[in-house]
Amino acid sequence: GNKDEKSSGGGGGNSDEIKVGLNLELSGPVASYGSGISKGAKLAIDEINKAGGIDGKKIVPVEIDNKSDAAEATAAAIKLATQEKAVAQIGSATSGDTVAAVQIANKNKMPVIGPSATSETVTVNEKGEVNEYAFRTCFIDPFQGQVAAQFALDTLKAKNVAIFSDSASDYAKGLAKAFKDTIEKNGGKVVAQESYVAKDTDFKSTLTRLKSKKPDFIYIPGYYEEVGLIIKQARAAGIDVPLMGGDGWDSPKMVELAGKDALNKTYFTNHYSSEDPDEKIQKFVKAFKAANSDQAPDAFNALGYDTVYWLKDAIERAGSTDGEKVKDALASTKDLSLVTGKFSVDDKHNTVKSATVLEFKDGKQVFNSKVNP
Amino acid sequence: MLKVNSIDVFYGNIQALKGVSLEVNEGEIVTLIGANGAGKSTLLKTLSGLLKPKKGTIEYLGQSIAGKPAQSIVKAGISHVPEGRRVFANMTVEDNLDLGAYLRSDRAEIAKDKERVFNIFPILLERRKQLSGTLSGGEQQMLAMGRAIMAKPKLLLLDEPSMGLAPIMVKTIFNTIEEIRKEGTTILLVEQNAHMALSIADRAYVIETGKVVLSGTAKELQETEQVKAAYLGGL
Amino acid sequence: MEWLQQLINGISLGSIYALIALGYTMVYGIIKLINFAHGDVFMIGAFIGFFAIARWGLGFFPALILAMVVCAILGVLIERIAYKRLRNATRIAALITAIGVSLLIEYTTIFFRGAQPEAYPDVIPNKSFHFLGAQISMQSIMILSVSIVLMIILQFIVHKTKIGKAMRAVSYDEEAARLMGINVDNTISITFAIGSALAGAAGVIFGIYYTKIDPLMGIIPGVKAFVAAVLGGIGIIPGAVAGGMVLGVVETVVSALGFSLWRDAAAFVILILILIFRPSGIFGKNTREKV
Amino acid sequence: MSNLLLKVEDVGIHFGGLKAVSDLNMEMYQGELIGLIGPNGAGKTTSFNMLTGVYKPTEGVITFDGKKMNNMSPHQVTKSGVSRTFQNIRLFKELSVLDNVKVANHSLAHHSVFSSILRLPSHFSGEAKMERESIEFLKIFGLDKYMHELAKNLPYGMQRRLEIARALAAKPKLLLLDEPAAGMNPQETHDLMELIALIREKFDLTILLIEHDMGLVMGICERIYVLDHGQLIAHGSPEEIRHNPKVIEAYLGEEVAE
Amino acid sequence: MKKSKVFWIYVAIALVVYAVVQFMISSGNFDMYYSNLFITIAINVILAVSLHLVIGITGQFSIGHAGFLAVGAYVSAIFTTNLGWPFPIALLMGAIAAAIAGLIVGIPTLRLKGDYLAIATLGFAEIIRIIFLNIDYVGGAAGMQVDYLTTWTYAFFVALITVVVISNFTNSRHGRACIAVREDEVAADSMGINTTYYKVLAFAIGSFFAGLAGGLFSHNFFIIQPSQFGFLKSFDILIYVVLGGLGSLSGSIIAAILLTVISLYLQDFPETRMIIYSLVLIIVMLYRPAGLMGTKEVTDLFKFGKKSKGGNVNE
Ligand SMILES: Nc1ncnc2c1ncn2[C@@H]1O[C@H](COP(=O)(O)OP(=O)(O)OP(=O)(O)O)[C@@H](O)[C@H]1O
Ligand SMILES: Nc1ncnc2c1ncn2[C@@H]1O[C@H](COP(=O)(O)OP(=O)(O)OP(=O)(O)O)[C@@H](O)[C@H]1O
Ligand SMILES: [Mg+2]
Ligand SMILES: [Mg+2]
Repeated sequence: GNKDEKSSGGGGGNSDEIKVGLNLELSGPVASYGSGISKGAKLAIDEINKAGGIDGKKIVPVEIDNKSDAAEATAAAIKLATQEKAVAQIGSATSGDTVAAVQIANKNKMPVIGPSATSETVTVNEKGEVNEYAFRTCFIDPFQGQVAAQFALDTLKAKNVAIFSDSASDYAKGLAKAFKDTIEKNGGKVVAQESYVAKDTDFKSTLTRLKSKKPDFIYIPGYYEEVGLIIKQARAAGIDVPLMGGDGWDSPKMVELAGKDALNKTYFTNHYSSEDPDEKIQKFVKAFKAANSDQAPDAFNALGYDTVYWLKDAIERAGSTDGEKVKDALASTKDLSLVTGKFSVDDKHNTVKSATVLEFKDGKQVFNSKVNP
Repeated sequence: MLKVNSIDVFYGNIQALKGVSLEVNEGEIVTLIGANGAGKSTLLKTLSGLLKPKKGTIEYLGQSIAGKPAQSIVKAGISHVPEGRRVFANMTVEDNLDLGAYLRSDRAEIAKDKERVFNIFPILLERRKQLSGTLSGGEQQMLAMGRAIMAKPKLLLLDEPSMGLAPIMVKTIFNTIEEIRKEGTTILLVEQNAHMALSIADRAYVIETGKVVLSGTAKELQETEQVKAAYLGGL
Repeated sequence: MEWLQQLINGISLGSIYALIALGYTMVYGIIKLINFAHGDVFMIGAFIGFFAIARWGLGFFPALILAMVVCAILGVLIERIAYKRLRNATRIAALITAIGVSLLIEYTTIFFRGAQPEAYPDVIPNKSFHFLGAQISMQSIMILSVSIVLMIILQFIVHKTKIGKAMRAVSYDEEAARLMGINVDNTISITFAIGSALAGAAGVIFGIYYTKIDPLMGIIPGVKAFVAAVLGGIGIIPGAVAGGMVLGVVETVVSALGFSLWRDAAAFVILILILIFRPSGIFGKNTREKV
Repeated sequence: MSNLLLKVEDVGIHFGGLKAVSDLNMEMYQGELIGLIGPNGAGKTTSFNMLTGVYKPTEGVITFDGKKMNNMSPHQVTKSGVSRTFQNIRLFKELSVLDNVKVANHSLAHHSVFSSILRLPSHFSGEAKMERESIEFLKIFGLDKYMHELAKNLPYGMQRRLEIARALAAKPKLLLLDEPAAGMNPQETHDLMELIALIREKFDLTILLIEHDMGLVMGICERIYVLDHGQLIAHGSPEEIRHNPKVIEAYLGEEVAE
Repeated sequence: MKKSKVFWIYVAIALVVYAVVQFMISSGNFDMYYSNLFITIAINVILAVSLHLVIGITGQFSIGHAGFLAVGAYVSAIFTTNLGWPFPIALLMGAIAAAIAGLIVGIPTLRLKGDYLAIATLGFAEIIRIIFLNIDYVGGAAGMQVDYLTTWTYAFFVALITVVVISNFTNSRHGRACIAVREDEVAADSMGINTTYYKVLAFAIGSFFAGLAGGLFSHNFFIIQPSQFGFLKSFDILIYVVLGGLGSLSGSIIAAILLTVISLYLQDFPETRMIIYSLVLIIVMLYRPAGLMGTKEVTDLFKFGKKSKGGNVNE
């Protein structure tokens, strides 16, 4: 034990445990994302603790439900920083709820890692300054959009593309924007751009409208909960062009929602593939299934899991649970290889990692190609 | 037929009836008179099962009915025409009458009774498809009584059937009450219009602030000074 | 052609709203309670149907019946435990309790199975055929017919049967109803049973039609169905179907014009406009209070 | 005769298909006490509702004190000097007896929302005046001892009285009473008659009264209008009305008339 | 006269509470966690009291209060964050905007009754939310980052002003007119009260203060998003008012404080917090259907003899 460590901001009262805050959406409209992260993170924490913890100290998760509400997320971050004295906060799932915690993090020197907060505004404020204590595990929105656009133009030879994105999510909006810019820069044409709102279930009218514009490719950034239904309804409405999306598509539920047949000729960019034979990935998939009544992990589970391991890596490299040192370690991460890929952190605290393009074939995710940033 | 033995009835903490006893014999018209808030309606509500007495007994045809639910009391043959008519305004006249016969299943008999009601109140036949809420006050009162007759009661409880009615209607209503009695129904009548009530009743009770203060034949009471002053004055 | 297709889209969306709104309006018509938990009973129905089909291998109809029965029981339990005591309390107290019950059902479900969605298996093959260049799926025809048939049955029950008359009597004057020999508690329970069974059926049909179900799925359709019921004139059975259709078509038209982000706003704008010109909804009788 | 206060010309209203009142013509002069009778559903209360702006007549003209009232809302009518009671008592049940009267006194006070929020002197003087005047009214009706009681807790007869007191607190020129004696026994009815006479003197009122109690109507009204099926079937002094065959047939019945 | 004295005693007690909390904060005894708790309580009290005026006093069943909260939150945030105006003025602008929104919503809808009014107000609140969702200037769905300017002092004094204004309004002829509208609209109209005017006025005042609460809210949480102002937020506010006791000002204050604290405490039980919360709600309503306080005020509890109720004060 490092008894000399006068934890300024971290460490907790008990020196042989490490308190990690989980500020997540466990109830409210995006509860399924928050609970997805929670499951992945807790699996990782269990594994680490079973393997002896970090430098012999056990990780103690302190989980707070922010009800999918930014105000509650702020309050939760305050509680983690001031009452619980957590070493770091994991969460939240959405960029908005993560942003809500960022200023608290800076003030209290408590690193915040948003596992799935893809918006650029999480780590960089309006004035363009880096939020020192803010990080994310996922890659940022523009990257995925670019990859998808290149794939559409080069591999699928698409010319007239359409975009159908989730307007209630800045994640989807970010992807859509990057996609559109890249398409237009490279001579493609966006013939239609439409939006839906998360939690919708009926997309037929907009799909009918999209169909009448005769695109030869449709980009659908969003989360699988809606995208699954969109794909199903699109195919039923007679839209048979290739469809593509981002990591929000990754879930075993996708196949159940959309149906095997509808998914043929659909592609998405992802952090990793759960079908990837890679040993690390398969080990994770197996462990996750064992812990969650045989459910296969989705992207949220994987990101939650990785976030904990990343934090562990940073604490170990920092050799301390001091907030400032952990932050520096996080910021200097280089070529760390985890389930969702190998990544480094750049000077804007963006996580630079490769993206994988996957294709659905008869309900199976099949590796198509890998794109480096 | 009906024997009420010193019942106490409360609304929350407020005691509305204090040891009230009375009797109604088969074939009689018994009237209950008393000022506003004396507890007349409360008594009728207790008899028909809308309220439960805290103390005392109610015996009807030899059986105790105190505290039984309203539907079993209706089934036993007591029908209550509540104060203020309370017809189902958004339903037709005929639906209202059908509801009166809710617990019965003898279709043929029901049809006959409906005929009878239409005989007593021809206006209802004319209006059978009209929503009862659009009837005039007097017509609603007739409907309320008709509805009660449809239950084929042995004992009919009437709560201020003449309230708010035109003089000519009041007459019609009282004539009808006598008619109903002739056809074999016993009647317990609550009235403000003591003059009219006493003129058709056999016996009467005077109730004041929850207690029976006087009783006797209608004739006797009509002669009593106390009644004259308080309930027959004016005219 | 595109517009015909859009109209068909609107009607099939509207039938779903109508289906949920029927149960809403039924309960409201009798006890004047905005039963906010209705959307959650709908959700439970969807899950029962899911488990019946996907886990226990039942067919569509047995699953539907099972969901309806379970929901009917749930509805009666909710009424007996949470609403009965409040029958004579203010309407708003009952509304708050209904909100409480709604939250309780949602989060108890999440507690036991998590918040993640579930995908309905395909039990009814979704063939579709073409009509004047537009595409009509068998499922949407089924939903439309179910809504209309149920509407007719309900209308018949409420207006022509004895129990229906009892329901209306209770709704108008509970005490007078008791004087007719009507068992008020049972009548209200039956109302809840029917309304909740309808919600259960709607849940299963929704699941089959849209595939995805989750513990919070009842919130939005619940509110929309409430809007539909009010649009049509709350408490009026054909009004629920009409309101559902209007809502479905309006939403579809707005999306078809490319304003999908304003879709919900447009639905509420229509609601408010209709209420301003017809303060009791499309079929509601504009009864002025008789003074 | 003194000056014409109320003039009702060819007024009518229908609800959907139902013609509740048609071709109603009435005149009332300052200081009169007039009865309006007729069978149930004849349209008496409906006429009151038109006179007070609760219903808008579908035809005809109502002129009060030289002003046309057809399109006024109830509060405007009240401000121009007509006030009423209701057939089925409509007190503010959860308000105290005193506050019920103060509400009617509302439009006679002038302190603004701002003065009340900021508690300016005008608020205090305004409220004090309202309180004084309201208590005054309660005293006349013998209700001052119930001042702080909730209206719903008053006995029925007192509630009827309070309704009249409340109507008076708006300082009307014309007072409309809808079945004030309903549900009262002869003794109470008698007291009520005296009360009506008293307030009429004291406030220089003109009164229009609906009542089914013929003792009361015949006893105090100077003239009587009779409605049947929405139409005026007779008009005249109590004596004339008592012997009018149409009225006897439609309303009184044989005995009362004899 | 006595009653107004009692009222000022309560104001004095409130000031003492303010001073103590302020001392604890500035001396560092209360960290951010506590100051945030107290600010949140103050905001919720403002919301509860402002809705109390609409529902409890005027009897207008509005379930869209979050819409006005949103207007105040966004407008004030635009003034501070985008235009750089001083916070107090921005707060006022937000409140005025919300009051105007209240007028726009109130004038057409307040002639509706009961449940129809309820759904119309809910609809308007949703429309307001969707408008913000579609305006890119305020960040759309992603939300708008807002400067952290709300302090305990601001929150407390705005809450105090709200309570004083609404209590003064209620205990005057204007408040009485509103209560008369609640009790019987037809009778109130016939007694010379311009019922439309008072309904709209109460609605506008309620919206004004909801707008103030919105300004404090947005500047307390770094970011505002349209999703924070959905109908569930409106229900939260409604619950304060009903749970406290319809028509009871102090009841709505007590309920707002209680539920804020309970809600915060329940954060420690993420899996069961909503279950517990909903059970609390149901049980309180079942056993106290008229709310915790009924129509009584705290001031009534310290009184001897009978006094009038329904928000009435005799100065
Ligand atoms: N629901 C109730 N809650 C509380 N008290 C009540 C209730 N109903 C009646 N009371 C009280 O009980 C007493 C008796 O009332 P009841 O209605 O029986 O009188 P009544 O003789 O029928 O008078 P009326 O001639 O006015 O009809 C009255 O003091 C009344 O105020
Ligand atoms: N708001 C309304 N909607 C429909 N019909 C109405 C309305 N108000 C009154 N009526 C109808 O108008 C007619 C006259 O009713 P009104 O209440 O004026 O009668 P009334 O003469 O006062 O009778 P009563 O002596 O019974 O009080 C009745 O047939 C009544 O049903
Ligand atoms: Mg009575
Ligand atoms: Mg009348």
